[in-house]
Amino acid sequence: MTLLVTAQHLTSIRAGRVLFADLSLQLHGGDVMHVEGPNGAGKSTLLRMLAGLLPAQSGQLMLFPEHCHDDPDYWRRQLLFIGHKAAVKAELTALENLAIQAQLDGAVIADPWQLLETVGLLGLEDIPAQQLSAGQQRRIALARLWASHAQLWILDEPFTALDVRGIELLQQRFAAHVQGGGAIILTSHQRLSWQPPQLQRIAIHSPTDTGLQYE
Amino acid sequence: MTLLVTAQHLTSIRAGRVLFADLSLQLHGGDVMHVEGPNGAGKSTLLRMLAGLLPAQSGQLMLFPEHCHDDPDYWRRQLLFIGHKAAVKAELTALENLAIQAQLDGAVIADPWQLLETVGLLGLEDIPAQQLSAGQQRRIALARLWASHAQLWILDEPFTALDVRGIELLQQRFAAHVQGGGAIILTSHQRLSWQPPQLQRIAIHSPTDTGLQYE
Amino acid sequence: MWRWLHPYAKGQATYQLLGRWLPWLTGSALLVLAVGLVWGLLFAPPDYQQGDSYRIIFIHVPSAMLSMGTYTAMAIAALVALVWQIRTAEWSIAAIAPVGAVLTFISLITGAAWGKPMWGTWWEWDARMTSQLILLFLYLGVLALYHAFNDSRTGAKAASILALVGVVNIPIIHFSVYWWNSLHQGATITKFAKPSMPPEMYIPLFVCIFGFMLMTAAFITQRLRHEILRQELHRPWVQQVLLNSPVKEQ
Amino acid sequence: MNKASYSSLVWALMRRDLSVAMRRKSDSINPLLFVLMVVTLFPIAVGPSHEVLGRIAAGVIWVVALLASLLGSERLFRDDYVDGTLEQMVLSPAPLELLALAKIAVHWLLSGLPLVILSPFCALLLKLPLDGWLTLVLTLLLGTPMLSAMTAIGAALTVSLGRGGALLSLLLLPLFIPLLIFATAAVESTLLGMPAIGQLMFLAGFMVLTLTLAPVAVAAAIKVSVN
Amino acid sequence: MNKASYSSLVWALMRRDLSVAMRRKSDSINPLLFVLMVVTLFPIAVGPSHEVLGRIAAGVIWVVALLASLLGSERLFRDDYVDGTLEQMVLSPAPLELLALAKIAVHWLLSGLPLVILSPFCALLLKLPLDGWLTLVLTLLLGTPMLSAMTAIGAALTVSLGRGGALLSLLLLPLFIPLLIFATAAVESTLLGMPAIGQLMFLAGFMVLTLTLAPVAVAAAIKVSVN
Ligand code: HEM
Ligand SMILES: Nc1ncnc2c1ncn2[C@@H]1O[C@H](COP(=O)(O)OP(=O)(O)OP(=O)(O)O)[C@@H](O)[C@H]1O
Ligand SMILES: Nc1ncnc2c1ncn2[C@@H]1O[C@H](COP(=O)(O)OP(=O)(O)OP(=O)(O)O)[C@@H](O)[C@H]1O
Ligand SMILES: [Mg+2]
Ligand SMILES: [Mg+2]
Repeated sequence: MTLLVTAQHLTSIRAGRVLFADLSLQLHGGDVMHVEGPNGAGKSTLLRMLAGLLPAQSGQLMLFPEHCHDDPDYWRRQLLFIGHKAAVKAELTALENLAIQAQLDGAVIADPWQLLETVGLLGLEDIPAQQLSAGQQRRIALARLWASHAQLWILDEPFTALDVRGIELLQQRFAAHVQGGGAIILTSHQRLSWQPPQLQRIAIHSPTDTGLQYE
Repeated sequence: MTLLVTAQHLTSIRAGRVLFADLSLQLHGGDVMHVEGPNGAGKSTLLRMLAGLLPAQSGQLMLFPEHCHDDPDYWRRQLLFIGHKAAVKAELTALENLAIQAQLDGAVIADPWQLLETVGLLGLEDIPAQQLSAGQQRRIALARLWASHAQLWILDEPFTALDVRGIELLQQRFAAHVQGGGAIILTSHQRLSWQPPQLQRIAIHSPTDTGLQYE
Repeated sequence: MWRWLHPYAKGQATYQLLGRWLPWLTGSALLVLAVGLVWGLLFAPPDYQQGDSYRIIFIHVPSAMLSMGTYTAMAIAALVALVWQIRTAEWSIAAIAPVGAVLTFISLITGAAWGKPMWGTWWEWDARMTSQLILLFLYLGVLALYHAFNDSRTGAKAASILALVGVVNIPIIHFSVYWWNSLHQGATITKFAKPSMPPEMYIPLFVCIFGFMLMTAAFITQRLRHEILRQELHRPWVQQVLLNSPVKEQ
Repeated sequence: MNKASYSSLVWALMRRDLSVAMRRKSDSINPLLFVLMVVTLFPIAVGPSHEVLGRIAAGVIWVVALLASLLGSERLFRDDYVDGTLEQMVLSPAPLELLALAKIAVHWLLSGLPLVILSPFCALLLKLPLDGWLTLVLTLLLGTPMLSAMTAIGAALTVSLGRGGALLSLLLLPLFIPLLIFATAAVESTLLGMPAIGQLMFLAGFMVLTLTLAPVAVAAAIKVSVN
Repeated sequence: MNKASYSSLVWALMRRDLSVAMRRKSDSINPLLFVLMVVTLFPIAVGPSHEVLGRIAAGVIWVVALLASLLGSERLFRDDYVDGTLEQMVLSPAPLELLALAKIAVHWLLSGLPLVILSPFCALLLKLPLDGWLTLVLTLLLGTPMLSAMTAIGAALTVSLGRGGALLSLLLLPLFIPLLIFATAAVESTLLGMPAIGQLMFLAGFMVLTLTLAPVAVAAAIKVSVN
């Protein structure tokens, strides 16, 4: 399988605390990486770093090493990141949110109604998102996964606010994605009920103190 | 045990959809009520209604029936509500947030450092909350439970963003509260790992359509 | 905490009651108004100073006075809505505000039109005019707030609070002519002790005022009925009413 | 809870709001900067002629006061609404009116007080004749708390609507206008050599009225907005 | 993605921002209302004397334009930052500069355009002599897009820095001032019966420059802000 991510000796120091140091990882198509650790360990920090939203203090990180030289924008098209913040506009309806998400992702939604049905929002398409329940808002954000053709998904606690049925649905989508050669990096405090064929677990331990809290 | 909540024939209609109709419930000291249902069923709506934040379309609701006549503000002192929104000020530190929460709850924190230690935030007390991780922010909000003397807790998805250890800790606090004669109403998509002595489960089913969506 | 959440208010009864009043109100309003206006505009003697241009008084004064009266009525409805949570009172706010706004607007326009020949200017930032303009803004604000919320009860309550806060403006309008040296003339007809007008003028004026009152009441009644229908749209009786309405049958 | 703890709650809330404003450094100097900006821009825009500037100075400063008050209004309850603190206030055993009063006080400290303090300087920049200074400061001292109180009412009414900006200004500016008229009339009188005591008394009376009624209205509005 | 889909993205983003603004009923009328309000307040505050008003009219309208632009600035990126959309924009395959341009355009449509359209009416209320009207409208037409562009730069930098915020509006001010000077000078010239073509040409040139550079600056600022 193709190599999608390779990182060496990544280090993150935040507010004088070393979150992780010398962290290396590799991810190939078909892999699922479950980043684990207690609250505040640095999982979200790692994911944002991998997505290119945060610089690393030291270490090297390369996404899609096979393409990064001839097409510097390749990773933007092939990466999908969903963080703690859902990027759902409260004033817009589910349908409008889907459309704008797809535009930003450079994806094309063949049949938005079908997509709404898939994520269980059919019948709610013309209500502003702020009037939807927490789980329904989350489903709008996650609908991106069904429209996306990106190879690498980076998902920070995707199961938050979802009901049991929703979690199952999401894992089905994960399975399909992995089967198609994609890769997923995710965090979750819940265990996956689904057994991915190639599962890596990375544990980040509770933060160690450098003794130098104030920079 | 004393009767804490009694509700009869509660009905909620939102945006032309009946979320629940004719819902009746009773809660005594020592009870735990787990409200269950899929996303968008109306769990949060019910909890907000019980907390007095939303009016019901019809039905009767009484909190603390034994005291409501002689002390109309009794319920305010004896009720603690934590919803989807955590009421944590992003600009303030954990310590400041705890202080202001206690002030609003009318509670007194004997030893704030002890409390910080309990919820696992020791060493992070002087960082603005916005720089804490999702789980740590949630812990600040939940610290209210350790400071509170309220009899009735209404908690909407308290386990969100908590790690395994945090969930366990919270359930220990629940157990102590219930033992002391308190009662809890909560929603959660996860099952409780703790077995409360008096557990009621209320299931709200997926919304039914009245056929008249537009008022 | 003891919250009694009564079932839907009796919108249907109110609707039908208002429906019974409406024709009488409208009829008498048209009659009185016609008498007053014809008398005032055609038969009352011309003013020895202003000639015929003074006749605008027969519209200006009633509309100005009623714009304040309807606001007071709206504020009372708002108080009732907030304190007793009566839905009919909430709906009356929405029914009264546009009517009041139109009355205010008429008084502003007629005042401005009268001001041109009298004071040589359409508009001046004089206290009376300014406070009357504020009244218009208040009406618009109440209306905007009422309709700004998705939940109609929330909107009604918010609008009620604003309506109550705005009551302060009413005495300001009335007393502005004394508190500031206003261009606008002081009380002419409201000082009953000694009206500074001949009876041939103020009697038709009173008839006009009375006619405007009836007309305003008729409009408010009609609007209130519409509002009840709008709010109770999902109730079976409204479906009945709509199905039986002559409009639908054509 | 007793009286003492109520007042400590009000203090705590005020301290909280002030320190939130300070942390967000941009906010804390914002009204101050705004005032300075307008007062600097005006002579540039209008031309530096003494007599024109002096005639409009009091008016300009007062319009700035209104706008500064409006500018701070969105911030007043918005954050508390979004992060759920407003809900907690409604459920708190403390009377909501007190919390409303704390909010009004903070708004004044952040937007009214800086203006009052800066006003002599503004008067200088805008070339207001010396005689008018004292009256101007007095009108601002009496008027700005009212502005804060009214702003709080409007902000509480519109907080759940998303940025309440427009509706808010529609609601508030009409309420502000009488204030503006009285205040500028007072300065005008002084400049013409007449006593302004009448207008000032009126302002004072109106202020007492507003400050007693506003917390009640704000509390009612918050309750409405939360659900 | 090709050129066509880029432009469709810009349209989609603009439509999105506009419809967000419309939904939030309050917002869509906001700058419009703000302008009207200030223009109503001014004669009240300053006194209705024709000649004074007429002399300051153009200046007042331009100061209002600056303020309206600043007022809309917080809104510009704040919501997108809070709900995470800004992150997604940075990660999007589409060039960030285009998204920045869409933002600037929306800001102008919501705060500049209404002012341009209303300006004749404002001129009437403020009793600007008739000769000045055309020039005023022209300066606004050329100037407001620049205001939007500059405001967007400031807003993008401020959105996460928070602390740098006030300082930045302080930095923006010097950029606004030349604009203000040229625009009011243009109207002044016209009123004095001289041609204003020089100032207008300068404004036009400056506008082209700003509009080409601003998207780049905004995009860079957003990138800095996100992490
Ligand atoms: C735009 C300009 C004007 C406005 C906004 C205006 C507004 C009002 C208002 C609000 C009232 C009711 C006052 C009350 O009941 O306390 C009123 C009454 C009246 N107006 Fe005007 N007015 C305007 C112009 C004029 C003009 C030009 C005249 C004629 C010289 C005039 C003559 C009167 C008279 C005679 C009354 C009845 C006064 C009384 O007895 O209370 N108005 N106007
Ligand atoms: N402010 C509102 N206005 C109108 N409708 C609303 C509002 N809030 C919620 N609803 C509707 O009520 C329904 C129930 O929402 P609620 O938040 O109670 O669901 P929930 O059971 O808590 O779901 P979740 O598990 O996702 O949190 C949803 O379908 C939603 O569309
Ligand atoms: N913007 C920031 N500035 C400074 N420190 C930060 C910032 N964001 C996070 N931190 C610190 O980094 C640490 C790790 O945060 P992170 O969000 O990565 O944790 P996490 O593993 O995702 O935890 P959780 O399970 O609670 O989501 C925390 O201790 C936090 O204090
Ligand atoms: Mg995290
Ligand atoms: Mg919920």
